[in-house]
Amino acid sequence: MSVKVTIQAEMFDAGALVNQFTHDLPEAGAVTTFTGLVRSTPDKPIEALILEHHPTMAQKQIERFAQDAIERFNLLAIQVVHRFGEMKVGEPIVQVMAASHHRQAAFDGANYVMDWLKTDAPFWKKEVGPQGTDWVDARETDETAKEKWTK
Amino acid sequence: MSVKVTIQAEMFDAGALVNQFTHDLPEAGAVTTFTGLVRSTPDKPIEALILEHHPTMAQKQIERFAQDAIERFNLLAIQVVHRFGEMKVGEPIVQVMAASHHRQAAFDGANYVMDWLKTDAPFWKKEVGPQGTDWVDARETDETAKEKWTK
Amino acid sequence: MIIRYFAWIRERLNRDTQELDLPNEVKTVEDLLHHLRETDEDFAAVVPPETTIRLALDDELVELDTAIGAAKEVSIFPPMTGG
Amino acid sequence: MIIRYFAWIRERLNRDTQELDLPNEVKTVEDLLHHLRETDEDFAAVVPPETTIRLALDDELVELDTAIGAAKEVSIFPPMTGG
Repeated sequence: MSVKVTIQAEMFDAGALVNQFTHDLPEAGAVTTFTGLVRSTPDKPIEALILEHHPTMAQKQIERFAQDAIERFNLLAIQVVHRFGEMKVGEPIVQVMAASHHRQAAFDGANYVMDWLKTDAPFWKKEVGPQGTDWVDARETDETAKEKWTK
Repeated sequence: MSVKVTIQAEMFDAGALVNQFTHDLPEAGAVTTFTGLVRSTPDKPIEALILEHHPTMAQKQIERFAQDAIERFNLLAIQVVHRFGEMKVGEPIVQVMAASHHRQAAFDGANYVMDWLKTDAPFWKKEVGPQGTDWVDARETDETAKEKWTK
Repeated sequence: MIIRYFAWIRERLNRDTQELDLPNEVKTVEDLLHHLRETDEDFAAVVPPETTIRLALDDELVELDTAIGAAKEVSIFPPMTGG
Repeated sequence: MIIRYFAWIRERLNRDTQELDLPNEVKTVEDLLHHLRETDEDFAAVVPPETTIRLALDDELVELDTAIGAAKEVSIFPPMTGG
């Protein structure tokens, strides 16, 4: 029933985190990992992303979503790493890992934390592209994504 | 839109697979990874798991679920590695990775493949415990888990 | 026709494959199960009619009433427990 | 009372924090926004009433009618776009 939340500027190794997380959980039958990455698409190419955040609030909010997920889905452990600062295309921004006895709880736990994190964790993205920098608008679908957990 | 399915006896490195999968997908904003592990619990301790499989059928069936998932959720790529033979507690059995532009598709893609794989991929688990070996019974909940995709 | 057995069915029958010439009246997968129970004491004992089994024709899962047609292999196994 | 600004609000105001003594009639977060718009031309220009913003009191997200009470910090920011 452990929760670990790290907010850092440093790059992280997505695969190494998965292996560390899994290593000490002999009762876990299922681990779900979500990795969010800086992406560039042909219709909207970007070079980098700059993430601003509210440090104390971000830590508290993410710990709360993670703890909620542990209780709601009866998880064995959850770990979240979220970066701030500047990151290049292809680099990871965020990783959420959830471990449980059975698979659906692990999927739901990671999905739940990501849905809340998207709208309620104090991070703001600014894209650095060929035309300069631009703050990313909040997506309506992120706000409605949370509704599936209130059914 | 790539699908890769590997069925192997060899141990795999869950984290290394995540990193390889992610490496060549610059348009992927989201990668969801599910890792299924051999677990031992205090109420039912086991030492190892032996997986029997139907090689040609397993390959075909998993490729089909993966292709279905790509089309259904508009994924960029999906990769599945499933082991057979004997494996120890804590070792990975199966890993499904789904990449997409947005997060929900990646979650749904991996979840969909796992739900079908559990009931329709020809693998059979045998537990090796202190009292000898025992074939694992199919779980009713695995059969009903698929129903969420027909809504 | 090649018949393949898996998991505890294979273990209890003590064989994994078998070759069989099917009589003409065996049209469906269900006919094949009847035929096996009638002609094979071991099969009748290990896989009585109430057993929950699943079947595949040439790597495709099929229902009991599926016609065997030109299929070269039938696989007989318990519900899957992979993943 | 410390006020913290984030993202494009911080950038356009060209400040990230500010200290302010609140008059007694400022009870809620909404009162504070009115007060800022009345006393601070820059704030009124950058964050007009129709702007979609979110607010936190001492690291907790709050609604417009939440009382400021004994909170030491108010954070003012656009909708979050993390993850």
